[in-house]
Amino acid sequence: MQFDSWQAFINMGGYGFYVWLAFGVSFLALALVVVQGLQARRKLQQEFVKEQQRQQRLARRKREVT
Amino acid sequence: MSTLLSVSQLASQRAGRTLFADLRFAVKSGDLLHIEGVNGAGKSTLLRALVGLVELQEGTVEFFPEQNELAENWRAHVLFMGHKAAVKTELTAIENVELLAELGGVSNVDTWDLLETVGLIGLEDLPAGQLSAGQQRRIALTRLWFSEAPLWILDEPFTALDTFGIELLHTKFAQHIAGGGAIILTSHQPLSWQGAQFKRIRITGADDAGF
Amino acid sequence: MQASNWQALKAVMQRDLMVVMRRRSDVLNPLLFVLMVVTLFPLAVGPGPDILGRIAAGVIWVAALLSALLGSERLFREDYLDGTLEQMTLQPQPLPLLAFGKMAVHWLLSGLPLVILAPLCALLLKLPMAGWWALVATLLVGTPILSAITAIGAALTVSLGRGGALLSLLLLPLFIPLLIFASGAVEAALVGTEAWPQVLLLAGLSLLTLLLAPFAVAASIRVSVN
Amino acid sequence: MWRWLHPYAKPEVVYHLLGRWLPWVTLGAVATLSIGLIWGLVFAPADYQQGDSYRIIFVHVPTAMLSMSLYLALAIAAFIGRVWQLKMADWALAAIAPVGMVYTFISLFTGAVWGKPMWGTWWEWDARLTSQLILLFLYIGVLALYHAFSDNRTGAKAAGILAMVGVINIPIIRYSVEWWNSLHQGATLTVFERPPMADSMLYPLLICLLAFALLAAALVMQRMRNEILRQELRRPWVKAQFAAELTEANNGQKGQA
Repeated sequence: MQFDSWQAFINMGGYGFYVWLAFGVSFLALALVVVQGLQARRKLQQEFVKEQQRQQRLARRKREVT
Repeated sequence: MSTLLSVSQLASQRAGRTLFADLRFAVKSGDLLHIEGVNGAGKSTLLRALVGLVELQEGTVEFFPEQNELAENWRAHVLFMGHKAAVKTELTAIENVELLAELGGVSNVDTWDLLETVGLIGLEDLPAGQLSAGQQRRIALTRLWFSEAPLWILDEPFTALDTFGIELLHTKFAQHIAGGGAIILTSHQPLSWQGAQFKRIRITGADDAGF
Repeated sequence: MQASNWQALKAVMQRDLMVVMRRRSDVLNPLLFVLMVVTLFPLAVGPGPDILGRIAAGVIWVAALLSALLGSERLFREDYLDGTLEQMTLQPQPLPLLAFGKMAVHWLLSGLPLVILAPLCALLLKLPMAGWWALVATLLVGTPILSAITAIGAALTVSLGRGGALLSLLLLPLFIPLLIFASGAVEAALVGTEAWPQVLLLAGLSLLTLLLAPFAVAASIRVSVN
Repeated sequence: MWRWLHPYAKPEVVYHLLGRWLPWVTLGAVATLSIGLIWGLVFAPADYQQGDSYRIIFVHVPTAMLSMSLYLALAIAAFIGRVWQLKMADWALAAIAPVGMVYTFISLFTGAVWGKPMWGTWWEWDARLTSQLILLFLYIGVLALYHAFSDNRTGAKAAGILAMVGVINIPIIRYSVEWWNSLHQGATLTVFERPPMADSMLYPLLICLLAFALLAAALVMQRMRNEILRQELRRPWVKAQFAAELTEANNGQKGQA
């Protein structure tokens, strides 16, 4: 254990701002990638639902015509 | 009678929609194949897929399956004309025809004579950009007169042509077919064709994706 | 009956030359652009010969890159729109060869005039005499790379309606080695050391690019006409 | 080889295979990342020259190394897609590129933040930083080109060609930038050229490298699954998949209510 206290750990020997800025932005960026990936999947699912509804409309129309 | 083109199990999709599936046909010399279908049915896609401009999802296209020496270099023996005329608007009709002939590997073409045949007399040395769409199309169509390719694949060849032009093309088609060639074409106009080997394929563009 | 490779190459080049000769502004505008940029710099940083002479080679090269971008969109655009490009892919001759023909014409009408214009630019920017030959030599061996890489980018984006900004994004990173070696060579000549190594290096890169680029352009054209 | 590869060239099979592996790879990434970072941040000794600021390397070095490897992977995928007409390889391109771009960005950002206390400037035209910046532009170009086409398939092919052109250029760019840097001799940067690292710092660094590699794999796998669904959206198996997921979700909601 290199640090005596929680304060010392945050302070990082005076370089706290730089170290935590670097780590913070890095993991924020990684989190954004993960979230974006999950969102993309949800969007695909919605697209599927929309397509399904479109097909149902088409089928109904066909039934009405015939 | 030799087979010029044999197609099996052709399938294509655009934007996830099935345009055609399990399409199979053969074109023999003397055939005129008319591909029919409503707008967006995939007629152009089919023609472009035949010559490899559109990637095939499934199936095989074989040119000249019985003549190896032609099959190896089929691009030299198939003439494709799409929607776009491939005419340079900056160049004159004469220059366009000369360059087309040179690219087609035909020397000794009487370009003036040819332009007269397609009805562009008096317009030979005007930049093609100053001509009408139909006239530009006629410049492109001169390829049919000097090309020696046995198989023609024509996408909407009658577009923008007047009745005289359509008549002219009909005559040319008849000549080509009588000479043992074959034609595949798309057209919205009903073709009045008396030839024995007139075939039709109808693409429905059915959305049978299974929903 | 089929045109020989040579015949087809000649026809493709002839067509492009004839078309451009009817639209001279396409050749002149990029050159005028270079001249304008070169004129702007002394006005921006001051006319002192020490500053100008130091940045002259860099300014001329950056102007050359930007002018290449300026005209790049039009390299295949007309051919794509009027169907010439798809006919080109259907020629029985190898497509890389025909693509090379188009690149060669592009260089003749954009690269070569730049080489000829360079001494005038050098004069305006007060480039010391020692750097002149190096500038011209780097332009001579470097502009073919410019044409080749531009052709790749243009072929990739030709089917997109407006590819201009995207094209710059694709091309500029690839231009960096060219910029570095070319301005480095001129700088070496200015400080009196040997500039030959960099010029030879550029010539090597140029050969490599001319060897590989036609295949990349051909592949891109096939993707674009799809 | 074809006979062996064939079943794996089926999107459906790959989708489920990736789905089976993804939790384990993610678990491995999270575990190694926690171990590596806690070791690096808490237990590794401070550097005698740079104090605690050096701890940035536990993110900086792995992402910098992997950003290059990911571009190489991108180009290899593009090459396979081109030569063997394997559409799955084209899709892999779309999965790898965003991850590689973010890694490149992280390595650049952490490098700049590290540079501020060490060199006194956020940005230095150092050879490594410069070529990393160019790599970022290359990534952005590939992604922008991929998304510029309305037809995904065409986009993937165009981006693949660009990726291959880029990978040929990378060594040239690297060499030219290094040469340029030595020519202009800016600040002499010794921060990166360190004496052999003490084991107490090296081990956590290696663990972090492994962790970021696993993380990249997990992210690529997640994106690859999305890409497969996107490209095959109208195939029956995707529909069945989604339909099953939706009914499951509905049942879950009903169960709660």
